[in-house]
Amino acid sequence: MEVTDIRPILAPAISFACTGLVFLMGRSTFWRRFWSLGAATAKLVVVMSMLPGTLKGTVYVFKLLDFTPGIGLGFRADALGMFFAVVSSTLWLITTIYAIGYMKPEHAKVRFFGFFALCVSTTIGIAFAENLLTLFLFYETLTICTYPLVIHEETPEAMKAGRKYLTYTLIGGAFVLLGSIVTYQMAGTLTLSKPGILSLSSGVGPLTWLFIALVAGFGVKAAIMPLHGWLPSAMVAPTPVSALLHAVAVVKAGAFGLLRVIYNVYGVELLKNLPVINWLAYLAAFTILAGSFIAIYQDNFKRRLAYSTVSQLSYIILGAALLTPYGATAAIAHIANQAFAKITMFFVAGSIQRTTGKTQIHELAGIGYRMPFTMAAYTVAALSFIGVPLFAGFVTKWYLSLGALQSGQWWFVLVMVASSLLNAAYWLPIIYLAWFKAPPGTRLELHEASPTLLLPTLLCAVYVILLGLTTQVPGLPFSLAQAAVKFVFGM
Amino acid sequence: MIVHLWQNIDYVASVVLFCIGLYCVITKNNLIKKFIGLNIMETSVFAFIVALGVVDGGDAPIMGAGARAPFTNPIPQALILTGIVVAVSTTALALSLVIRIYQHCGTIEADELREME
Amino acid sequence: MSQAFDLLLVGLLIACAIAVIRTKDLLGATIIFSAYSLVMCLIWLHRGAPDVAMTEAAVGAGVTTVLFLVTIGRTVRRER
Amino acid sequence: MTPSSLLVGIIVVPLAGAVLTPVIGGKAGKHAWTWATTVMVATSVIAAALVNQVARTGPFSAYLGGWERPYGIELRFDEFSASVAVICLLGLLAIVFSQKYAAKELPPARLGTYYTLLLLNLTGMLGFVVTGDLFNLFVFMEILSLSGYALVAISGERTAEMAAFKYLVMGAVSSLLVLFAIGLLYALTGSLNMADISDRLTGSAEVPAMLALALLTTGFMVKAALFPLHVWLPDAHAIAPSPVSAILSGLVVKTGLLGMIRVYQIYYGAKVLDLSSLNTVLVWLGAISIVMGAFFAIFQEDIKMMLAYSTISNIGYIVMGLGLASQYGIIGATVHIFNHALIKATLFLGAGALIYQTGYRNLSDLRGVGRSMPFTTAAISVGAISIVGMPPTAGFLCKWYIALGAVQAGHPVFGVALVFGALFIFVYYIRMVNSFYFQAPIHPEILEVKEAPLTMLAPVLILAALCLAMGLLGRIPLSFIEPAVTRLLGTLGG
Amino acid sequence: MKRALTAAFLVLVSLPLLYAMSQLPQHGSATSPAYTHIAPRYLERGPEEAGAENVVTDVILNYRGFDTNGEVTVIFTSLAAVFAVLLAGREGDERSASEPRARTTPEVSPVASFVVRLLSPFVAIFAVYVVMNGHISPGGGFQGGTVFGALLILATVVLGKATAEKLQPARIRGLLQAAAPLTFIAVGVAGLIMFGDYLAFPKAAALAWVRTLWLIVIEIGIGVGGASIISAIFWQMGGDR
Repeated sequence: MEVTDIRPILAPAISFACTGLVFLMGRSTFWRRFWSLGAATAKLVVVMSMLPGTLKGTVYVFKLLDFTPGIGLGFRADALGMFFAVVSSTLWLITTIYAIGYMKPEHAKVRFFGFFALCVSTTIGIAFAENLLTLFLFYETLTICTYPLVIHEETPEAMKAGRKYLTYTLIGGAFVLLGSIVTYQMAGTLTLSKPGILSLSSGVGPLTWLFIALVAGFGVKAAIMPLHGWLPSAMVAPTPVSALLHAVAVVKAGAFGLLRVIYNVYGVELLKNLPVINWLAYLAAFTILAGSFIAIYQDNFKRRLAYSTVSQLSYIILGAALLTPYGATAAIAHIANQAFAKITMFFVAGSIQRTTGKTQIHELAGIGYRMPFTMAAYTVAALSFIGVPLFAGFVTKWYLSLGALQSGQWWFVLVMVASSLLNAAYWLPIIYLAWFKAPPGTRLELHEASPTLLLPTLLCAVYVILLGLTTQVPGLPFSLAQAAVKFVFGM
Repeated sequence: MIVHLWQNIDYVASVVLFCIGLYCVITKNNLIKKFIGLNIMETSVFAFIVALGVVDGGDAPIMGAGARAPFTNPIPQALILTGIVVAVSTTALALSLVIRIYQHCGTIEADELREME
Repeated sequence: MSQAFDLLLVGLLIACAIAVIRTKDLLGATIIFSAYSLVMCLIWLHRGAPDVAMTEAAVGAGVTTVLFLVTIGRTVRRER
Repeated sequence: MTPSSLLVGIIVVPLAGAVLTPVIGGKAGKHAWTWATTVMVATSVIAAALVNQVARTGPFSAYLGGWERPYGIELRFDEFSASVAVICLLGLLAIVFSQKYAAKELPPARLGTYYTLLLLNLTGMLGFVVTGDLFNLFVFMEILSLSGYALVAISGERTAEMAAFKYLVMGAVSSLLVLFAIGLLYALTGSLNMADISDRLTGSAEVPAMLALALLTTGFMVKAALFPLHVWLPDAHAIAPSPVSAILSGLVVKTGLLGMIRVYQIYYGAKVLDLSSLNTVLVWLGAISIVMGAFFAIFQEDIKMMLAYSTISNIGYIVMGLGLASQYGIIGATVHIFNHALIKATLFLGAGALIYQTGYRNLSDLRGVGRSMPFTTAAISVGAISIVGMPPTAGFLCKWYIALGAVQAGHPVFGVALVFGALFIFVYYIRMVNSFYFQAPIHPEILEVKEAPLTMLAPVLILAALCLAMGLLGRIPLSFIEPAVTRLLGTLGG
Repeated sequence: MKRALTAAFLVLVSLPLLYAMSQLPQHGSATSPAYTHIAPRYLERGPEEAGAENVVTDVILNYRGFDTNGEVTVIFTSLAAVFAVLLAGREGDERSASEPRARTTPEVSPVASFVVRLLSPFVAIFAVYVVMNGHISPGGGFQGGTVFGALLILATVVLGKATAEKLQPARIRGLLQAAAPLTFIAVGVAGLIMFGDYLAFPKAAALAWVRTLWLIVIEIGIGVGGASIISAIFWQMGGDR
């Protein structure tokens, strides 16, 4: 059931307005904080207000204007989009609180908060995009407006990382554009629909090449190997940005784009006949393992997190590439599971850096005694990644394995197991270091991070546990994921 | 074809002059000389267009006592009147530029100017 | 007869053009160019285009030549 | 006012304004700015009325002297002529912008002449796009070219004069090629009216028709600065005063392309030749232009030089779109003619404001200027994003359409070239944005510079806003131009 | 090397040109499209419907008057362009000031001076004749104007700029230089108001004298404008020194 409603556009518009207000009035600390927090809250309220309807199967639609004859700037909040929107608007609020605390000593705060809000605005735009062109529009805008955040430090290293980031993502964007053009030429429309834009098309050759182009385009941001190179170097950005980049906005925009390609551009039925989808699954499996391997050898905390992200994102892609309902459930749910766990990790890394100045892992010995709450949150997130039951990560792995079995490709279960072991191999040493390896001879005083840093961290950790404990509570992302799967598979 | 061209000697002359002019524009180093070449090109095109209006045994298209047909075609002539004025306008501007360039650089040879840049 | 006269004029025209680009002395080249214009003017008169011929005489052979002369006067006389 | 008198007015009003500028402008052009602004406002009103008219009723004509086609000169206003709106808008804004700029950067004695020439240049372009007569087109082309050469040289710098001379020689040769072709077409058809030529060209000798086509194309492509005929452009556009650069880069080079559209109208209608080989050449040259322009732009330090090379790239887009000869391609190319004008004017005027305020024109010298001139640099950034073709700006839709046209024409490889060419362009614009905002200033005093005065800032901001608006409301020009393109290709006969 | 290459290139270019020329309608043919399409009407009806016995004048001032309107604009543009390039530039000032002025006014022989003085009135009358009779004989506004301009140039060279400038009072010089386009605009707008089309002449047979009058008005405008502009360009380019 489709209902015309202003809320799908209101949500990105709120953040957009926030950008303007921050740029205009942001020189005053109060107003900068006021607008950032106010807009984040307002947006969360707007998004959440659509949730009951979405769970019942209502799709909110809003057509803004026609770009070109036939293709418009349209917004459409279906279950899949809502899922992404709920996750990102929740995390925006939390990250904003964290950023206010974290950015206190930094320069150019107006620019930072302005573009920060703009990023979130475009993320919601991606979530609610009604057609591929609107999606592309926000996808590219996201690229542009994260650039000032990546190079925030303005050091040569940051500039280099920014260049690398732009090179990768813009080439990706070009592929998306080409893919959109070919799609439009083949189907005559770009409106994302349930059976898939191309579901009526035939011809394996062009469809395969088109699929490769679109996967390459969205895969850059989703950091599928070998397109992941930008991500670790973008770690020079301030921590809230890394959190936003790696947990919410950028990488998930890529992953979300891939979900859209698989479910709404091609459609499950069409893809089942294309062998190329299997190769995507193999690539994802390879990325899961290779990303973890590399992560083991990283000593910089944030770089380890980055490679972990590379690995984790491919869970989403693998789940989608399985083309089964369980796989899809895992893929969609992992958007939230990975987001909350990874953002917890980044918050921890940031808090440690701000409070103690430490950025390397070997320096973290005994940190658990100095910052017990922070490290407790870390432990929760780490256990989630490893896939211990009762934590969010387990849910993903469980459904992903079910999906693999459902599709008859049981060897992916082995990939899951191997990944869990690898995750354990690089997360547990930190726990060990933090809690059990106090450096001899130094007195460890309790020196916890400031409340604005600690509170969001703990909040996210709580979410991680909550997501692992309950899968059936309406209003939490998991039920929404199931609604999305029902919608996609027509169940 | 040769015979045909022989009969259309005006057209051939235009092409030859056009090429001579273009040769001058391309190869000559002196700015004034370049522009003389351009003027030759211009007149060649004018000659071509005027030749289009010619009629065998045609008279100037001026009516009045004693005039008798056939008359030449007045349209190409009208066009060329405009063309000539355009040509002289371009020449005036070009030569003004040459004067200024000489004042600034003390030379009007293209290669020496290029070295100064 | 008329054909022969035509040929003579056209030949003269081309000869003038070649002479113009071969003359190193800019003043000389300008004068020859002026002669070239006058030949062109004759051809047009012969072709029944007196208006064009008159304009060419006044503008092509007259004004253009004067402008070239002024320029040569203010710059250099010889081409290198 | 009848449509035909409006059509006459769009040429006569600025023409009268131009010839009266030395009289009314007073000594040393004291009132010239006020007068020129007034004239352009009046002209803009006429342009708006004309565009409105063509949108309501379709193409219409004015027969000058009351002589019907083909005996007199016809002014023809079709959808392609709607570029008068852009010409007037840009002309007006450039003139407004000039008030302070020209007073500072030009020799005072030349001030009155400057406005005269600007108005003449605009008159030439307006005439060029509305005339329906081939020879009349040539005459207006000469008006706009002559005034263009002079405007390049007007600053009196040595380099400016040399650039102007280079521009003049190439421009004059190209004009001659066009005139030669007009002669050939006249010999074949006995007519000078474009529609009439198109009718009568059917079935005439192929070789001269082909030669005429080749000459016209070469002539117009020199004016449009398509690679490899672009050599005159970078110097001329970079060294000219900024408002002039905006007009030259935004409008004057486009007249070559609009001329090319007229050529297509003649030849597609006449069906005398198969144009596919010409189109192939144009598409390839367009692709090479995109890459070469972008490549050279990367190595430029001077901000205006960089912008000049980027014009070559963008001309490549347009020529490619025209050469693709598919519905989408031509629509995209035509709309890019308008949009690129807006974008490039934003950039050149913005750059002019920076140069005016800081006195620097190299990117490295301009580091940190984003802090002291936030509005100007923001506008330039919008222009930069737009010219790269990022959504949702004006540049994007054209790129989208031209690439779509490539796929539609069965040459997706050119679509790929185009999309990746745009990335190339991004490389140097990001350099510019970096130096504005993200790099420590070399000259600390640049942080003390004030924002540009209102007469300079307002045009830049208006243009930047239009770059955004044309991206969001791109449907309007696209659907406006569509019937004209359908007609053009309809005459192609499938 | 460059020359040889250029020459070879041009020979190559000229071959297709010549080939195309050979495909054109025969030179001088009375059945070519150029001669059978529009020209016959001009030749047959020109004098009566356009107002001049000289059909070329009919074409340039009436049938295709707008071209000539453009043409006079071109030459006005050229004047403005020459001003733009040559009017005192900032650093150019000292340069031109330091140029030796010694050679500026060469000695003029009394004979030349006398001849010019003697001839001037006749040349002037000839110029006026060319202008005024443009509609019935070869010549017309621009040719006459050029002749007059030549006279001014001659006067400048022999008698000095001051004498020549007397003919163009500084106060109205701007108007004189713009005379040609302004005349066109005036006649054009008058036509627009009275007959509904820009540059329209009265069509009624009884008004033939008005047609001719308007032609002469335009011719005079072009003549005045042409002469002023040509002499102004000459002065500006420094021919007065």
